[in-house]
Amino acid sequence: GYYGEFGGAFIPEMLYPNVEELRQNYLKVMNEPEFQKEFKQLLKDYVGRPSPLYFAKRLSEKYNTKIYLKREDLNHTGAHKINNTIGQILMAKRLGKTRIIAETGAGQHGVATATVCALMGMECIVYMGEIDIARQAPNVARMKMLGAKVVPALSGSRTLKDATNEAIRDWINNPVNTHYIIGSAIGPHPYPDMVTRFQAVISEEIKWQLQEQEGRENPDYVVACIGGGSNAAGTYYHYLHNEDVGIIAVEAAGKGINSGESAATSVLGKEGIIHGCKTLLMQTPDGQITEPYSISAGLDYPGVGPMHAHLSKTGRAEFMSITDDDAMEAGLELSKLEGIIPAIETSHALAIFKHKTFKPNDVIVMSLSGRGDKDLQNYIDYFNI
Amino acid sequence: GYYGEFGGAFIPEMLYPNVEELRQNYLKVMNEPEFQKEFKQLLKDYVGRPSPLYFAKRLSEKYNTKIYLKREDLNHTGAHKINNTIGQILMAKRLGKTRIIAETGAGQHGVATATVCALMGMECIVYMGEIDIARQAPNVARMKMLGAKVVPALSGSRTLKDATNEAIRDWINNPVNTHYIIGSAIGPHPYPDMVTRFQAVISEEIKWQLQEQEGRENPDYVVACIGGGSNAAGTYYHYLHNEDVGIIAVEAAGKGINSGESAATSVLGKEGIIHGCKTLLMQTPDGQITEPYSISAGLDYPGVGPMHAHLSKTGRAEFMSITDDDAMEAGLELSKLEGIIPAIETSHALAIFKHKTFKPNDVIVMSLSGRGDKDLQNYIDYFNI
Amino acid sequence: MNRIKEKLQEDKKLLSIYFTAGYPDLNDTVSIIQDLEKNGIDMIEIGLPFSDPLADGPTIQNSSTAALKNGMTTEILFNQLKDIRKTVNIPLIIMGYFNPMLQYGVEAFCKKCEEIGIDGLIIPDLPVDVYHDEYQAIFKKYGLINVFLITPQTSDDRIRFIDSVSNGFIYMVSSASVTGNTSGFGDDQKDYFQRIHNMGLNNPQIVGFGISDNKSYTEATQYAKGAIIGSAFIKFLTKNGVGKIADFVKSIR
Amino acid sequence: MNRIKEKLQEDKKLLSIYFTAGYPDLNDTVSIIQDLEKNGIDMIEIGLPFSDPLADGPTIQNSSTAALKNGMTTEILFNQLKDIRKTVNIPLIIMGYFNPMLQYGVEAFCKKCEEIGIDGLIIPDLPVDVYHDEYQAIFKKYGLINVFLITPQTSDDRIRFIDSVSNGFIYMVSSASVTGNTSGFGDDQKDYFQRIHNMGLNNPQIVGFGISDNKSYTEATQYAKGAIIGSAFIKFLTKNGVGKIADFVKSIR
Repeated sequence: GYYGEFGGAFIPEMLYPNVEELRQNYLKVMNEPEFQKEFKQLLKDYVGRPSPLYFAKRLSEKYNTKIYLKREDLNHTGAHKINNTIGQILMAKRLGKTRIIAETGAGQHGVATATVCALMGMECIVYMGEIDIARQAPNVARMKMLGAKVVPALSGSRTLKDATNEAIRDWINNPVNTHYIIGSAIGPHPYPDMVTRFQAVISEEIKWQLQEQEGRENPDYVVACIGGGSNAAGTYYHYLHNEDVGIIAVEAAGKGINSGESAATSVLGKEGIIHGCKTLLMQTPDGQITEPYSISAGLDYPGVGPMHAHLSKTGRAEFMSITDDDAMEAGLELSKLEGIIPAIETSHALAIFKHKTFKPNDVIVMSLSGRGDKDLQNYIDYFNI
Repeated sequence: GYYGEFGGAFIPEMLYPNVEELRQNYLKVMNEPEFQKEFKQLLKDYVGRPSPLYFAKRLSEKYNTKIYLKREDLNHTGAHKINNTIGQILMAKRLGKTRIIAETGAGQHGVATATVCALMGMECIVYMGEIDIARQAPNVARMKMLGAKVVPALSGSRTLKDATNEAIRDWINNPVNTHYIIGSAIGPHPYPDMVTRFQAVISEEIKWQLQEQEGRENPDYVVACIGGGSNAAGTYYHYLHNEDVGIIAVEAAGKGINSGESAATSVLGKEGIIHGCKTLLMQTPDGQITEPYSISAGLDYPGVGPMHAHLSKTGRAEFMSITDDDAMEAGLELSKLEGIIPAIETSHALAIFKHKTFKPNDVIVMSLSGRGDKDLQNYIDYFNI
Repeated sequence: MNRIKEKLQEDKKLLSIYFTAGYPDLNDTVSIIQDLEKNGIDMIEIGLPFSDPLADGPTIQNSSTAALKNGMTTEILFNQLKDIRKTVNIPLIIMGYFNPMLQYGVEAFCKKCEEIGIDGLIIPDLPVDVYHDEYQAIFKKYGLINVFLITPQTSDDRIRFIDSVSNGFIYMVSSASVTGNTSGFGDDQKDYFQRIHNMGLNNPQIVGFGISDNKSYTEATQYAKGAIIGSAFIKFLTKNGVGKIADFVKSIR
Repeated sequence: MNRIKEKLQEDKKLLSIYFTAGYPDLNDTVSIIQDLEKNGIDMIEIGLPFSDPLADGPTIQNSSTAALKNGMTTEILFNQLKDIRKTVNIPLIIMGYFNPMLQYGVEAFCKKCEEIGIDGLIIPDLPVDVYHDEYQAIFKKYGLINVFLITPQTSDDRIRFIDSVSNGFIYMVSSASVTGNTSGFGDDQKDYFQRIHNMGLNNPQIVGFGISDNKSYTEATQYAKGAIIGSAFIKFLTKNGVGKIADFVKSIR
């Protein structure tokens, strides 16, 4: 349950039976051939996997290196999130659960959860900060169309972290029939590991796709943006123990690392406990968790997954932070060069080319974690389109 | 250039060189191995093809038959439109064109065109009715982000048909360097045939995908919604000459066939000429083209492609018309049963199950032509979500 | 002999005017025709308005939209024109898009034209090939001349084909453009006029598109038999109404 | 001997009250403690407020948010309590989440508690296993009792393990719930109380969650050594301020 010193399950006793049930069963269930078959089948026929590995010719020319984009934006519901929710809904079914809860910030994970609940005919309750509900109305409507109940989190800062608290409270109150689908590689063990394994399909595909296109399984770098870090975890997974492959993690610097409005946890965070795991998190000296800031709703989580905390601490991954401004420019650039409007989360990863020079023969695989449709209003407002 | 009595190229002499150049070259170019390779490669790595053929289990259970959904909604930009724009941009490049024009109604074809123009670094001008620009602001922003210039069509009813007129005028004014990417299986020959061939990848995939899943290439029915009819043309293409496969075409009845607000061309239309081809179209007794109505922006075209006019006239296809109300309900139903929010165009096709009973063993393949994100506001308003 | 052919044999440069029937007012048609003849115009194109006139620019399209709004239909136009030959002698051509004619019935349309005394038709979206294969016999039967367009992009071969199918004049579009789009001519156009002139076609050419004043009229008719003014006349009507047509004609020649 | 252990040996049912330090006002801490003792309360849980109290319902969370807004910190709380043992004799427990303790330093935190005269800690998100493996020695060093929770879902095996690690009392959560969520007990709860009672654990049990009045207090203490009231007391303070604590205690027993 630990990545070095990070991870664990710092949960109230009320959650112990739930988490323990999951811990004891998740690997066993995941390894059942029947489970694998159903998971793979849905990823193929429903999600649309394999997601393409697309050689971005014009972007590569511009930065004089070889950039491949792993097109998670083409998944059903428009991001990597669904890899995990498909996996977890199958897990929940096998554990005999009939009720699903989830937290969501920008609404992407909420939509991905509501989607798989509709698919399986399961009751679905999504907790979402009251403020996020107001600013992400389209995703709220999407969830409702999919039959989910969206419950406003009215406590604290009324955003993602509070929605997570509410979801955990719901789980405490409903310990028997309910499975909690956490949306990122965070939470108490076994969540970070389970989510990472469901997302690992990303790097599993990259390996054979890159072999097909470049004649080699290993890129020089894998790059992903990090909020909680599930797309990053999946992108890195099969390369973690291959030191030939550089790992780059891109955090949101917001208005600047030292501006007081940032979400660069690897720089600003300290070891602590959030939502049941020990990891790096942004907090006051007194240990109160602080509200992060990023223009990207998917990156403004005050912590990172424990795996990423470990990658940061050990130096296995290079962490970069990208400001709102650089991210927005990079998003616009990809739109104009490649005809792909990326999620603003992804735009952070794309902005590294402005700050880091790669060799002409370097092969870089970047997770294009989601599409930008959800962020269109942000882009419109920012660029005054 | 004709499908029975329909089709042809009823164009002003000013367009003759353009259309003739295309007519003489399109098949030759399409058959070049180099072209096929590039087309197929982009469909795979950029668009994300093959799009899944998804067995909709819960929907099938509900209607006691076997329904497969061809997931064009998972394509890059969210609909089948891009199959055609990818093909045409490659065609334009090979014909030495440097400037692309297109018309768009709801903006989907405009986005798909702007996308491939960005991909190829080509100048892109999209004509869009002034009224559509106002009501489809997100797609306008999308096009602009992709680097396209969106020009309002100020004439006539200021919607799709006028945008098409404007695009044709632009082409008349720019006969040498410009290619006009028509977005549906309409326009003067060779457009209907060329667009159909680019979209034919849909039924090409259905054949082997159905073989894989059902052990047979041929479904009992192929079903698609029809505005101009490009997704339908592609869905039917490889089954047109196979009488074992029933063809169902679903038009928008709007507020009812006889309400005066409808787009059911096969019922309300008469043979006539629109945008350069002879086909069925909605017109006054005097031959003035009338403005159709549908809740779906993609189905309110006053004509159908000439191939569909022929399929209707000969009885090869069964034409059904679906009202706004039935379509909206069917869209909501798919969302709740399968976790897929369809484009309202597609919802029309989905609504046939309410009106037509299939046998339990019938295999029905339906084109899920696009995703519903673009229509979310419509769904919200309609269902008061 | 057809009035168009007669007119073309006169030893002078011709000035032809296009206007949209039913514009500015539904019943202006006859008086505009009479005024134009009175002021020395050689030939008139009567525009049958269409909802989707894709070869026309905004000026003519707007006049068409207004005419349709005024209630103009094929039937009404024919009614307005039924006695036109009692007062007007110059050649009259109906210019319109193909769909309204198709709905009226091509033969019925042609027959009606003959009865009224219409001399020819210009149908921008009826290609010469389709005309040649399907409709030529009908036009001949009713003594109607069909007029085809050529543009700077039309190949010599095709021009010769069009010339062979034509039996009146060829409508020489001055530039790659919709109507009303350009004004005056550059070297390109002059080279093009010269080139066509040098081809020695059987049918004389009349230049259209881009003629709006004395200067452009003079340039256009340097190599051609005449010129057609459309958008500029519609603009004049919009601004000045139907009462001052004499002023417009005087400004041209 | 630790005050908690002494208190548990008294032959009576215990009433313990939880309140959030720094609420309603930053400096209410000491006077609330003194008042509670004066009114016969047996034991007090002093809540160290946390930004993300995920085992708590809205009442306690809101009081925590307010306390933090009032400026409450670990340091300030320790300062407020530094002379508490000059006036207060009943057992005092600090109840808080693990992260603030971790940031203060677990050993430093425990040491400070000992200096002040705190008798125990309740840390809902520090699982018994982690405590047992990593922190038990430190707690023992500073004479602190750590209190663990059990719930109706806790297995017998795990209860026995918790009993073995505990050295004061066991916090018996009345139902699967966050704080403040239910009121009164049904048959399920009574069966559960009975079941635990019958296990004959080494440590006495004190019931928490769902106790808000005399009736639920009486029911809870039928099988257990005592009961803890939290949310109901916070609600009382919110409504009546700090001046009427006597009324609240009277309403319970």
